[in-house]
Amino acid sequence: MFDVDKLRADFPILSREVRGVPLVYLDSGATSQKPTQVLDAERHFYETSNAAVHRGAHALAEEATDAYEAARQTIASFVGAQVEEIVFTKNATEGINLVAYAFSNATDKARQGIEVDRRFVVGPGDSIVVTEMEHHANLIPWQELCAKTGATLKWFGLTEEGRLDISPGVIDNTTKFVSVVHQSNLLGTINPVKKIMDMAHAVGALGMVDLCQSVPHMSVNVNELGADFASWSGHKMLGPTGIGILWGKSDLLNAMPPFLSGGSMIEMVHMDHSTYAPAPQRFEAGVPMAAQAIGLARACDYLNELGMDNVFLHEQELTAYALEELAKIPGVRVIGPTDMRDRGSAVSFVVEGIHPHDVGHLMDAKGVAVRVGHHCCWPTCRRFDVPATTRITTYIYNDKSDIDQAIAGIKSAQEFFGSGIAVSA
Amino acid sequence: MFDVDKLRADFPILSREVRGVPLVYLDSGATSQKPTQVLDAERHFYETSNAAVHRGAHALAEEATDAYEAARQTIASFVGAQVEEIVFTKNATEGINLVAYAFSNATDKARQGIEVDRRFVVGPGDSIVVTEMEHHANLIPWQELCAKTGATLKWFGLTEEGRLDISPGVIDNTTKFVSVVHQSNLLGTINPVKKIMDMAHAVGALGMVDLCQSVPHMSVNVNELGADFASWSGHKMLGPTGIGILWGKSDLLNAMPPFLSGGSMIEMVHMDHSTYAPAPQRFEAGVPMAAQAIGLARACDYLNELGMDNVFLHEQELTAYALEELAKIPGVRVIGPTDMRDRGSAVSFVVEGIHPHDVGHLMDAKGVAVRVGHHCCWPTCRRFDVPATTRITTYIYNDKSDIDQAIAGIKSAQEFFGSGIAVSA
Amino acid sequence: MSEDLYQEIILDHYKNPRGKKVEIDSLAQSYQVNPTCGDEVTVEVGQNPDGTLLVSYDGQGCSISQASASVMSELINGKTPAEAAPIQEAFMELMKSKGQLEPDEEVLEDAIAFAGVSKYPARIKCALISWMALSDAQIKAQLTATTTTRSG
Amino acid sequence: MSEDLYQEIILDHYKNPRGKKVEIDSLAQSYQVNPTCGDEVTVEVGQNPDGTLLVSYDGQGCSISQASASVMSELINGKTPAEAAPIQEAFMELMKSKGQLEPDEEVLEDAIAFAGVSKYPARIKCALISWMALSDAQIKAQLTATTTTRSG
Ligand SMILES: Cc1ncc(COP(=O)(O)O)c(C=O)c1O
Ligand SMILES: Cc1ncc(COP(=O)(O)O)c(C=O)c1O
Repeated sequence: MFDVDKLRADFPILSREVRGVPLVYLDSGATSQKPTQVLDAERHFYETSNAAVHRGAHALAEEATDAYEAARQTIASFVGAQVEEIVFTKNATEGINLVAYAFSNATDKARQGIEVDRRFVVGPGDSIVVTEMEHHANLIPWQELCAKTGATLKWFGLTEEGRLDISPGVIDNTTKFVSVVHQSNLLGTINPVKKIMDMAHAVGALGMVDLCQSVPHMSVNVNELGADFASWSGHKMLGPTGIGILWGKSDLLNAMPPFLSGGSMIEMVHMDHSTYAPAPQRFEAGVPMAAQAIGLARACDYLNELGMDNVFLHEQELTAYALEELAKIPGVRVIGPTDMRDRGSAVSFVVEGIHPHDVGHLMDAKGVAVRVGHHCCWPTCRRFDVPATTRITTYIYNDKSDIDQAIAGIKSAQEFFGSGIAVSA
Repeated sequence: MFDVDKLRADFPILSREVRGVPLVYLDSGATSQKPTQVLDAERHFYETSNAAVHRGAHALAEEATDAYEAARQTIASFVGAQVEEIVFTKNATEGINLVAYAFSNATDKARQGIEVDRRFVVGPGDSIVVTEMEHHANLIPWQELCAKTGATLKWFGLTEEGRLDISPGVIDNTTKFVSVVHQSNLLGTINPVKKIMDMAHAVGALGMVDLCQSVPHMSVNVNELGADFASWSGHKMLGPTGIGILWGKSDLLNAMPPFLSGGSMIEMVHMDHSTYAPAPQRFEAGVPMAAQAIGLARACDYLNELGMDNVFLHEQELTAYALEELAKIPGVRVIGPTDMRDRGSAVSFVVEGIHPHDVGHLMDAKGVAVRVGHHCCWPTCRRFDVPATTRITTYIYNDKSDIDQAIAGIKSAQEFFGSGIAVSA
Repeated sequence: MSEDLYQEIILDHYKNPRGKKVEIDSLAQSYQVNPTCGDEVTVEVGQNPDGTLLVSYDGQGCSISQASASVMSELINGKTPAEAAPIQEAFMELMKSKGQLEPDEEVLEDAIAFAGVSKYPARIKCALISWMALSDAQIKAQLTATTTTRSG
Repeated sequence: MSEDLYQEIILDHYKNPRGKKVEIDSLAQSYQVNPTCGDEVTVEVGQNPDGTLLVSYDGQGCSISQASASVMSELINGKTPAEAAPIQEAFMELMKSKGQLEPDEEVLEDAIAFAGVSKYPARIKCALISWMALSDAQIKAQLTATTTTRSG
């Protein structure tokens, strides 16, 4: 196991104060903090090798291109992928949209008589399948695809416990694509994605997994997901903002029409037509986020040094502890699984009689940073009939004392709203 | 005027060596170097206020959101825009694609009977107009739009001198959109964009200007362009990689369907339908590149301290000098205007009997970093019947001695290839 | 702890909301939602025979949004559009003040309790949501101060 | 200056290209382009009655790409596919070596001059483009070593 106290020194922000008290950061599910090593790697690139990647032949341009492609290799290895399967995006949201647009673009082109891979053509009578626990990023792009093509959106519902209700009949012969979150950012549930991807493939559909909340927190090998595509963000795994990854099987990536078009994704350009480079270049139009790719690769190295299995164990321990402590507080209801089976470190809850926003505010007043709201899973909140939740999410730099602070914060909120009016002064 | 020697201290990379000789960086048209102030601003954000922007209510999230929105304000002011007209993208390429996709998405939705703004609906019989000097980023998205909708792409050709040939009849009643580069990154030509945008508006079309090579190098007020949209990148104006700007008139941005969809761009989300936030949020799905926005705002401050008029004058001087010196070398042909009228600092040339790639390589061997190739303007190269060019581009940290080095590099290439075989050993 | 945010007045309005779900003869209504947290409010406006405003609201959300709606209904109910306008403006001003403004109790009455909210950017929307719904409903019902002036 | 890149052999082939635009009875051709710089090359392959390869090329580009095509045509012309294969492989190897490999002159002859190119990532494509076109044309014409082996 790793030494939390020691590694906290790599995160200067964790020793600051907020609202006059020491910060307790329990919002890594929204975005993680960044270790000095990652910031140094980005800066080192800017100060020594910065140049436009894939756009020049001079010494700096060569160094920059090498550094960028080496980062791609590091990130590929981190998830067991081939280097040419890794497309850099600005965030997970772009990665998911990129795949959704492959469908609408192929459909548009087919309508104009342009030859496209039929697996990406959808229309009335076809369906796309998601779940009721998707982040908006893995829901709205598919709603939009359906609105544009006349396809139908279907979804797996949820059990009371916060697990997927994998009823037969949702995936059927009309299904062209299935996209499912690996670990829910609201419920913490870890889904049996392999099983669902196999169901998709059984009816000839393609499938995608949203890895935003899994890759940062556990060892993930993309080849074991049974999926065709996957997407996640760098900023939730110690990396910089502004970088994400789309993983896709090479034959599929190369069968897709381009998404963003422009420089660096071309083969030949004439005024009236162009041809495109193979993937991943095909999907990386424009000068890329080179420094961020390099920062993210350094984040992968940092996590590898800790060991992803250790990261997972560490968080499992914290989560079990948090669930235990929450269970002791009367009036607290956890939204999502309350046992540790197939569950990650996102713990959402509501407190009877106090709005989640107020709970979060009073925790914040004690320095405890948690997220409040629908967590970009509005339909999931509706499913559990809550307007919002308060959410604790942990990472490598958290320990039990952070959970204790959170628990104390919740109790103080209960006291405050319970006793009510006496507090102001 | 500013002191080049002094400000070079802000750019540590400029004092490094490449290939065993001091670096002379003349490739800022591809990407600029970054001053310490910009790198510090990014790092300061990460080390003190990093949190997911627009996604939380705790103290850090508030600070991060404030910093991000303050950056938007700084950047808006830099080009005379309203803050709600500024959309953050990952680069200029994304900004142009965003507008192109407004057309294809609106067209798709209209076909499905969804109400959309008719100005964004295109099809057979409609035309989109660009020019023969566009960067691929402002050409291929429009080719793709035409391929998907059946609209026709038209373009203004170029004069021998490298100016736009604004013939009547290119923009006509079929025109729905006109997109033109402000300053060519290959030729250096500064185009009369106001005149062209007025022509577009006269036939009821909307118009866009690619500001990639103008905003970094001269004072630009978006209201004086006569355009509806504009796009540019941060990395060419001292900012970080991974950030760009789309400027658009608010009423148009709000009339456009979303592009990337997901978190933070929504108003209400149900499983089967969603509604969208107003611009700019509508176009900023996912956790944004906050640190990069803050870095770019600091770059604007840096440029403001120098004064954009001074930046322009400085580069005009360097460009005039470079053109003069190039004219003295027999066998050198400048591609683009050879006088200083309406011309910026990109200077492309070919050397008789030596391939541009070899010229660039031999300049690089002397430490002079210039770009070779088609500069993402392949059709422009074809127009001038050159396979590629060698290109000098300058910025605030260059001075005449850098140009002298470039000239010496060209001469050495001529000697090398002229005398030929005696050199190796 | 958070005294600046959770004033006695706010907690009182939160626990004992005034004017919530009152049946009125409404001329227009406005539904508003805070997309970041899911707070929702619907405000209805009508007009008494003497030309003064009738206001009712319904919604769910945090203490700030609920108390603000209650205070809003108490302050605006029975005022003419012309009397309401400066109160509405003053409240908007206060919310934009980042804690820098000393609120005018003459004008804002109980609403001065929200001065502290303006220091918390993420909570300002909570306090404003019902007031924004009110303005929107007034516009739809043509019961704004300017409309009155024009037609009067 | 750049001695490692611009070897005497390279400049000689650049100035006096061998086998360029030779008329041959071609079985297949391949057009390749380097999208970053616009270098283009077309390679045609045919077969002599004795089964050896006939190679011709045309194209435009920098000294490295042109010299490499010339060296390639000189090396491969008149070799059987089986004889050509190890040369082609050795050249690919050399180009991937980042300057770390001592090329085998027995196998590569004039092509050893390109050893230095492998130190310049942006120029490797220039040296490889004609060789890639050759392989592609051979596959199209079914004149690769394995094909020969299989059918023979
Ligand atoms: C004129 C012009 N337009 C568009 C672009 C594309 O910018 P980016 O690659 O940063 O998206 C560039 C630079 O690459 C450019 O010079
Ligand atoms: C499960 C899940 N999917 C998708 C996303 C979207 O990621 P991003 O906003 O970085 O694009 C997030 C986080 O915001 C997430 O937690």
